[in-house]
Amino acid sequence: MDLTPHLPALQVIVPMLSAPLIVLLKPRGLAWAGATAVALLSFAVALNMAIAISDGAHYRYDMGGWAAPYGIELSVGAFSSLILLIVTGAAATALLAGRASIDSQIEPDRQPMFYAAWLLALAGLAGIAVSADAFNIFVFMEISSLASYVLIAGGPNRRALPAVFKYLVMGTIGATFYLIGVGLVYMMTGTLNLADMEARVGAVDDINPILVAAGFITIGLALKAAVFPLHVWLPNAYTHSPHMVTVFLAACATKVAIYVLIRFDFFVFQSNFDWHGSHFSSFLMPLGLLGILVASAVAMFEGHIKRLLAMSSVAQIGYIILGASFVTQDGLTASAAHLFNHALAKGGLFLAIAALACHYDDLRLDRLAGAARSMPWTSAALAICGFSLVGVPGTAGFISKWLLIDAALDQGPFAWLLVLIILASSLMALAYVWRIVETLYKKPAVVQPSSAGEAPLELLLITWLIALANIGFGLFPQFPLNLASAAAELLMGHAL
Amino acid sequence: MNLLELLGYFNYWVFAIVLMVGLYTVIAKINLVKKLIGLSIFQSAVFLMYITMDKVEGGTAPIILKGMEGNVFSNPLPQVLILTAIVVGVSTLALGLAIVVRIYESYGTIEEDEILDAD
Amino acid sequence: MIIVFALFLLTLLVITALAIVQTTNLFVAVMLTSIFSLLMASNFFILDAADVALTEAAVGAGITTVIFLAALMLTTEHEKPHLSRRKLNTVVITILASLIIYATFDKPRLGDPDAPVHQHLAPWYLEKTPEYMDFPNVVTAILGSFRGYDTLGEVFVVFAACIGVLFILGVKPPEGSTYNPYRSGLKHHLIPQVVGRLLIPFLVLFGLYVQFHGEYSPGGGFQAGALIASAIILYALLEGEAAALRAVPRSVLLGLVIGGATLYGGVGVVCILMGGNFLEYTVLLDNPVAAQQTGIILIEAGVGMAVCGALLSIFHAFAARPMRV
Amino acid sequence: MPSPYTAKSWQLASLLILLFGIWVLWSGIYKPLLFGLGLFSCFLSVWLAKRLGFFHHGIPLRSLFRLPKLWVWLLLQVIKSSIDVARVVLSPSLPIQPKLVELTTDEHSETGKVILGNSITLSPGTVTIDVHEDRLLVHCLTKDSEADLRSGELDARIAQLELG
Amino acid sequence: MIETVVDILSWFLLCTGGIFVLIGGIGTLRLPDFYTRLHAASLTETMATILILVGMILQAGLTLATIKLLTIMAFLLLTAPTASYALANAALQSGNSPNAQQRDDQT
Amino acid sequence: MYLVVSIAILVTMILALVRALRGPTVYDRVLAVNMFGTKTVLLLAVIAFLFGRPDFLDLALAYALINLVGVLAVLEFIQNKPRKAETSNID
Amino acid sequence: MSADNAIVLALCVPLATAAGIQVAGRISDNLREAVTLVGAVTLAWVVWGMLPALFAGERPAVMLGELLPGVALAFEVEPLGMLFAALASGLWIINSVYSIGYMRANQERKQTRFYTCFALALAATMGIAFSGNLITLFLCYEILTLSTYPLVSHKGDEHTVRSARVYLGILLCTSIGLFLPAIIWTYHVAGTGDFTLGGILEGHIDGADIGLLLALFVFGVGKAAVMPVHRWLPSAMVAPTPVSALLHAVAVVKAGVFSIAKIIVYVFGVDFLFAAPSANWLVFIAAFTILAASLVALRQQNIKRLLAYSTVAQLSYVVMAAAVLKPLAEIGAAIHMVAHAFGKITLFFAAGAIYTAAKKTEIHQLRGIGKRMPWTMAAFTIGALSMIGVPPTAGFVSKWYILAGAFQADNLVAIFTIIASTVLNAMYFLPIIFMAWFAKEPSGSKDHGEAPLLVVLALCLTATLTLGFFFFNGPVIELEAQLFQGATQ
Repeated sequence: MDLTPHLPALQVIVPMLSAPLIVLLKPRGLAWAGATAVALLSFAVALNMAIAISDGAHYRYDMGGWAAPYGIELSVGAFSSLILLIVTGAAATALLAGRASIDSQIEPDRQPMFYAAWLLALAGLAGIAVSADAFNIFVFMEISSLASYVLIAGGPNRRALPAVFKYLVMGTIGATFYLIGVGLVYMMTGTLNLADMEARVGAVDDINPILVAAGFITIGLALKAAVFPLHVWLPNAYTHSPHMVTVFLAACATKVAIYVLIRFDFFVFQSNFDWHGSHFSSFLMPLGLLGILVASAVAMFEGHIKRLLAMSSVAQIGYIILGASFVTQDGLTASAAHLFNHALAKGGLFLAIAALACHYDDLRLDRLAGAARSMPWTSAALAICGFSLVGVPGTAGFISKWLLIDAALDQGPFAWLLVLIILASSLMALAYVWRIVETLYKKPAVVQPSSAGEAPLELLLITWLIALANIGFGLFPQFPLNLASAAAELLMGHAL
Repeated sequence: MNLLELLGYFNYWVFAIVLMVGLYTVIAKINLVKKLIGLSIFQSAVFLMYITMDKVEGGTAPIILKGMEGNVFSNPLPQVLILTAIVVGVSTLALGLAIVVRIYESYGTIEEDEILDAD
Repeated sequence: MIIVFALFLLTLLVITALAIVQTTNLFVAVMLTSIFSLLMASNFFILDAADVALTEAAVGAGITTVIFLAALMLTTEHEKPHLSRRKLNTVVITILASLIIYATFDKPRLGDPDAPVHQHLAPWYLEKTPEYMDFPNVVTAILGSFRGYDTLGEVFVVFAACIGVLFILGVKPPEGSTYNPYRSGLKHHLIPQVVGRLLIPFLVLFGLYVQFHGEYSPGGGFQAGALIASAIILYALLEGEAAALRAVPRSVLLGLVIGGATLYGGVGVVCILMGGNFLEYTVLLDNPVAAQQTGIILIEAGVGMAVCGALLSIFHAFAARPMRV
Repeated sequence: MPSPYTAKSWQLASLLILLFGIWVLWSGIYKPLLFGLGLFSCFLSVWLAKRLGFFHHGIPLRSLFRLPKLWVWLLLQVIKSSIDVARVVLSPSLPIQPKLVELTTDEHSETGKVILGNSITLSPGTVTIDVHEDRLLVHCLTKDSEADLRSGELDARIAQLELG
Repeated sequence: MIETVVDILSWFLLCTGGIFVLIGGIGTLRLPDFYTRLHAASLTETMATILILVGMILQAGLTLATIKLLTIMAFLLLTAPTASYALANAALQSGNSPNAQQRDDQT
Repeated sequence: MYLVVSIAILVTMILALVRALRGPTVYDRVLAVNMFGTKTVLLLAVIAFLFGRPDFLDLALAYALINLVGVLAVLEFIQNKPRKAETSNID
Repeated sequence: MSADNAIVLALCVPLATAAGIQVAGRISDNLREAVTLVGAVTLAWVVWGMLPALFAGERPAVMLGELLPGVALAFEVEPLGMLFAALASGLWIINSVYSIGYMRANQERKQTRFYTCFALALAATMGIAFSGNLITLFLCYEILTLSTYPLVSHKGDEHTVRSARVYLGILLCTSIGLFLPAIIWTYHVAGTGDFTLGGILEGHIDGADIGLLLALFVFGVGKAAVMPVHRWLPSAMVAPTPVSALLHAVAVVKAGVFSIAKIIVYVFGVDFLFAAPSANWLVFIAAFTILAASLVALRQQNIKRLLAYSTVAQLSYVVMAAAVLKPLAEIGAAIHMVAHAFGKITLFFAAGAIYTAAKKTEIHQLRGIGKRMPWTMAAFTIGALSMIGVPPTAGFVSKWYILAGAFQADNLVAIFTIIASTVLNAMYFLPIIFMAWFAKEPSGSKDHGEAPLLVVLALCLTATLTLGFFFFNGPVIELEAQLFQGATQ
C-alpha cells in the first residue's frame, strides 16, 4: 500500500505511538535500540518529504478525513520540511551517538521512560511542524514541552531541577500566552485553521483584539523560543540537562517555536495588515539585535562550557529573529538557512562536549585545559563546529551569516549599523570559540581525565560526521538553501 | 452603553484580572509551590475566556437531545479546546510538583532565593 | 439571569484568587484553589459548558487537590512571606492588564449570537453531528472525531506527564527517608472506612457510566478516567497506599496507560490500513455512522484507560515516596 | 488478593444485579450496545469492588429491610433538631452550650457503629467526633440536643436493626 | 389538581430548603468555634439538602432525573456526616479540644 | 423559584468563602471548603433544573463524589503533617 | 594535462602532501621529509606547467560548486595569480630544504604537525592565487590564517601562545569584521564577485562609498599589514624561522598584498578607481606606513623584528604601487612582490642560519660574524641591498617600475616616499652589513662555523635568485603586462 500521502501523519504518529511501547522494553539496550530505530525512521520520513518538497511538492493531510476548517489539517511545505529535517535529524543523531553518554547519566531502570520521553519530544516537535491548525500546535507544543522537561530533569546534577522548574514555569506561561492569542483570533474569526484564519482575519472590523492577539502570540512564542530578554530559562536548562538531551534540544527545541512564530505572523497577520510588517520588525529587530550583542558578550565571559554555548544559542536565536524581522525574501532565507546551520553547528558542539564529558566530569572551561592532548579527535571536531558557529568561511555557519548580512544591506539607511552589530557579534563569537579552542589545545592540563583515550567510537564517529557536515554544507549548501529560499518564498507569498 | 451591555464584558474583565493575579503570583512569589498555584490560576483564566466566548444568549449546552433540535445551542468548539487545555494544565502541574518534591529533597527548601543561595 | 450568576460567581472567583495570592500557608492556598476550581466549574456550567464543568470539577477540584496535598506532604506548607522584583512585576502586570482591557471593548459581548465564533465552524458541527454521528453530544463528536487528533495529543500529554512524574520521582529518595505518610491510610477511622468502602463500587460504576454515555450526556473518557481514578484514590486514602497498590498494582496502571494510548493510536493506524486517513473511522465499518460511533467509543475507552492509569500512577508516585521526619 | 475473606457468590450476584439496575435507571437509553457496555461495566465494578474489599464488612441482608423504618424516624429527628439549631443560630444572643458527651454503645458490629455515628451526625446539633471501641464521642451544640442524645433512643433503634 | 398540589408543595420545600441553607451559612459565620460551626454546616448538609432535593424530585416527577436526584441525595447524606466526622476527628486528634478551641477564636 | 433557591445557595457559598478566608484554624477552612463543595452540588442540581436540562445532574453527582475524596485527602494530610502553628491567618 | 585540471591538481597536491606527511610522520622522519620535498616539487611542476598556456593568453578556469546563487567556489588563473602561485610553489621547495635543515638542527618538537600545516598553508595559498572570485579568495584566505596559527604558536609556551593569539586575533578580526562585509557589500551591489578585468564595481557604487569600500578591503586584508593593522607581523616573530620565511616571503603577507592588488585591479578596476577622488587616501596611508615602519625598524635591536618592520614597509610599497593606479605601477607592484619575496626570504634564511649556528638574535651580536659565516652574510648582504633597491638586485627593478608608474601618474607623494624610504632602508641595513663584515668580533665569543649545509644551500639559492631576477625579469614583466594589454600599447 502506498504510504506516501500519509507521510505527514506518519511523521508524527510513528514516534508518538512508539513511545508507550518503548516503556515496555525493559532491557535498556532494547529501549535504546527501539528509540533509535524509530528516530531514524522519522528522519527517513522527513528526508523523503524534504526531497519531494525541494522538487516542488506540497503535502496536505486531512486528519480523520475531515476537510480543512472543520477537521485538523496537516500541511508540510518547504519551511516545515526544513524544521522536520532538523528535528528528526537531531533526535536520531543524538540517540545514535549517545548510548554510552546516556548510560552514564541515567539509571538503567529509568531509561525506558527516558527514551519514551525522547520520542514524545520528537513527536511533539514534529507535530508542531506539520500542523496547520493553531490549537493543534498548542497541543503538540505541550507534548514536546512536557517531554523536554522530563528529559532535562534527568540530569544527574541537582541544579537541573531548579533549572527545569524555571523552564516549566516560563514554558507554560509562553504556551498559555499563545493560547490566549489563538483564543482572541478565534474569537474574532471563528476558525482555528491557519489558512482559514488568513482568509478571514482581513474581514474583521474590530482590529484591537487581533492586535492584542498578535502581541500575545508573539510574546508567548518568543518566550518559548528564548528570544533575548525572555531567554532566562535557557542557559541553566541546557547546562544541567543530560548531555545528549542538550544535543537534541539545543539543536531544535527553540527553533520550532521560532518556526511557529514566523509562520503565524506571516500567514495570519502579515497577509492581512500592511502595518503588521513594520510592527513585527520594530518589535523583533531590537530584541534580535540586543540578544545578539548581550548574549554574545555574556558568553565571552562564561566559565562553564555548556553554559557558554547555551548563551551563544541565545545570540544565534537573535540572528534568526533578526533575519525574519527584515520581512524580506532575503532576510527570511537567511533566517531559515541559519535555523538549519545553527542546528548543525550547535548539535556538533554539544556532541563534542558529550564526548569530552566521557572523561571529564567537570565541564568548567578551566578544568578542560589541555583536553586536546588526550582527545585530539574530539577537540578537532569541536573546533570545526565552533568555527562553523562563528561563521568562518567554508563552514555552514558562514553561509547563513553571508545571507544575513546580504539581507541586512537592504535595510535602508541603518543597514551599516545592522552589519556592524552582526560583525561585532561574530567577532565576539570568535572570541569565545577561540577561548575554548585555545583552552583545549594550548593550556596546560589542570585536571587529569578520569580515563585516558578518546570517547566511545560511535559518539566520535557521529561527532565527526556532524563536523564534516558543517564543512560539507558550507561548501555545498544547495539542498538546505533551496529549502530555505523556498520557505522564504512561501512566507513572503503571504505577506502583503 | 447601558449597564447590561457593559456587564456583558464582565467575564472578560474577570478574565483579565484573574489572569494577572495568576501571572503576578508566578513571577513575584518565590515559593515554588505558590508559583505552580499561580500557574494554574493563570491557566484557568484562559479557560474562562474560551468558555465565555462559547455562550450564546438563550442557548443551551450543545447536547442535542431528541425534541431539542430547534433550540439554540452554545458553541461546542471552545469547550473541546478547553477540555484539552485542562488536561494539559493538570499534566504540567503534576510534573511541576514532582520537580518541586525533588527540589525539596535535594535542597531542603522550596524558596527560590534559598535554592539560588545553596548553589 | 446568567448575568446574575456570573456576577456572583466571578466576583467570588476574583476574591478567591486574591486570597490565594495573599495567604502564606500553602495548605490554605491549596484549599482555596479547590474552591477556586469549584467556582470555575460552576461558571463553566452556567455558560453551557457541561463537559468542561465536569472535567474541571473532577480534575481541578478533585485530583489536583489530592496531588497538591501529596506533594505538600513531601515538602513544606509554609511559605516565606517575601516577594521578589516587586516593581518590575507591577509594571509588567499593569501593561498586560491594560493591553487586555484595551482589547476587551471590541470583543463580542457575552452571549452575543452574532459573534463571529458562532458563525463559521460551530453551526457546521451542530448541523453535521446528527447527520454523521447520530448521537446528541456535539462536544464528544468534535472531541472524538472532528478534532480527534487533538485528543490523541491530549492523551499523549497525559502520558508524558505520567512517565515524567515516574521518571522524576523514580530516583532513590534521599538518605534517611523512611516515613511514608500514606502507608496506613485512615485505617483507624471507622466511619470513613466503612462508608468509603460501601461507595467505591458505585463510584466505579458511575465512572463507567460517564465513560460510556459520553455520546449522550456530558462526560467521556477523560472525566470517567478521573472519576475512576478518584475512586481508587479514595481506597488508597482509606486503606493505605500500599493496599491500593496491592489491589491495583503498578504494572496494571502502567499497562492501562500504555494500553489506552496504544488503543487510541491503534484505531487510527487501523484506519490507515483500511484505506482511510489517520483516525478516519468511517472506513472501519460499512455503515459510516455506525463506524463513527464505534471509532469514538473505542478511542474514548482508550482515553479513559490512559487517563485513569496515568492519574493513579502519578498519585502513587507521590504517595509512595518516603520522606524524612 | 489483599484479603483472606472470599466473597460468596450470592453476594457478588446481588451486587451485580443491584449495580445493573442502577445502570439501567441512570442510563435511560435502551440500546443493546449500551446494555452490553452496562453489563461489562457492572462486572468490572464488581470485580474491582471485590478486589478493593467491598465484602469485608458483611452486611446482614435482613437489616437492610428495616432501614427505611429507621430513616423515617431519623427524618423526623432531623427536622426537629434542624429547627432547634436554626433557632439557636438566628437568635441574637446565640444561646449555645457546647459540650462533649461520651456515649457507650452496645453495638458490636462495625456497620452498626457506623450507622449510629452517622445518624448522630446527620441530625444537626450533634456531631460524632470519635468512635473508639464501643464508645462514641459526641459534640453537642445545646442542652436539648444533649438530652436527646442521652435518651439513647437512637442507639436502641439501631440495635434493633441487627437483632431480629 | 394533583399537579398544583405537588407544585405548591415542591415550591414550599424548595423555599424552606433555601432558607435553611441560608441559616446554615449564617451559622458558620456567627458561631464561635470550629466544633459549633460543624453543627451549622451539618444543617445545610442534611436538612437543606433533603428539602431542596425532595422539592426537585417532586418537580421532576417519575423521570430519570428523579433517580439521579435520589442518587445525589443518597450520596450527600452518606458522605456529609462522614466528612464532618473526619474533620472533627482530625481536629480532635491534633490536640484541638473543643474547649481550647474557644480561646483560639477570640484572638 | 429555582432562582431564589439558587441565590440562597450562592449567598451561603459566599458565607462559606468568608469562613474559609477568615479561618481562623485550618479546620475551619476545611469545613468551609467542604461546605462550599456540597453547596456547589446543590447549586448545580438547581441550575440544571433552572436551565431545563435535568440530564445534567451527572455533574452534581460527580461533585458529590469528588468532594468526599477531597475532604479525606485533606484529613490524611492534616493527620500526617506535623503542624507548626495552628492558626495561620490570611494577612 | 589540461590547464583546467592543473588548477584542481595544484590545490590537491599540497593537500595530499599534508595527508601523506601525517601518514609518513608515523613511520619515519626521513620519509616525511621526502614526502614534503616530493610534494613541493610536484606542486611547482604543476604550477609552472601552466605558464605556457598563460603566456598563450589562456585563462584556465574551474568551478567547484555554487555556495549561494551567484556566489560560487571558482578558480581562474590570471597573470597576477600565476605569478604569485609560481613564486610560492617555487619558494616552497627552497623553504622545505631550509626547513629540514633548520628543524633538525634545532631539534624542534612536533615536526610532523609543522610540515602538515605548512602543506595546508600552501594549499590555501594556491587557492588564494587561483581564486576566481572574492568569496573563494576569502575562503582560502581564512584557511591560510587558521593553518598558519599552529605554525606561529609552534613553540607552545605561554609567551608564544599569547603572541600567536595576537596574530590570529588581528587577522581573523579584520577579515571577518572588515573584509567579509566588504565582500558582501560588493556582491550586494554588483551582484557578483568574479574577478573581471576592468573591475565589476563601475556604475554600482559612487561617491564616498568607494573610499569606504576600499578602506574595508585594505584594512580587512590584515595580511597586507597596512598600518594600523600591522601589529600581528612583529608578534608572529615568535615562530620558527622557516615559518617567518613562509609568512614574509612565501605565503602570508604576499597573500595579503596580492589580494589587495587583485581587488584593485579586478574588482574596482584601475581606471574606475583612478577617477574616484575618494580613493586617493590609499596612497597616503601606504606612504605613511612605509615611512613609519622604516622609522620603527631603525630602532629595532632584534634581527627578526627589524626584518618584520622592514616587511611592513615593503608590503606597503606594493600597496602604494597598486594605489598609484597606473599600469606601470601595477606591474611594479607585481614585480615587487617577487623581488621582495626573494630578498626577504634570503634575509630570513640568513637570520635563521645565524640563530641555528650561533644562537644569536640581536643586531649588536653580529659584529664580525661575516668572517665565521661568509656564505650566510654574503646572502644577507645581497638581500639587504635588494631591500634598499641597489642594482644589480631584484629590488631595483621593482622600484624602478613603481617610480615610473608614479611619474606616469604625477604622484608626488609616491615619488617622495620611495626616495625617502630608500634612504631609510639604507640607514638600517647598511650599518648591519658594515658591522658584520668589518667590525671586530668581541672577544670570548662562541666558536662556530656555518649553519648546516641544507640551510646554507637554501639561502645561497635565494640570494642567487635575488641577483638573477635583476637580469632575467623579462618573462615576468611580459606576463604581467597582459594585465594591461590595452594600456601599455
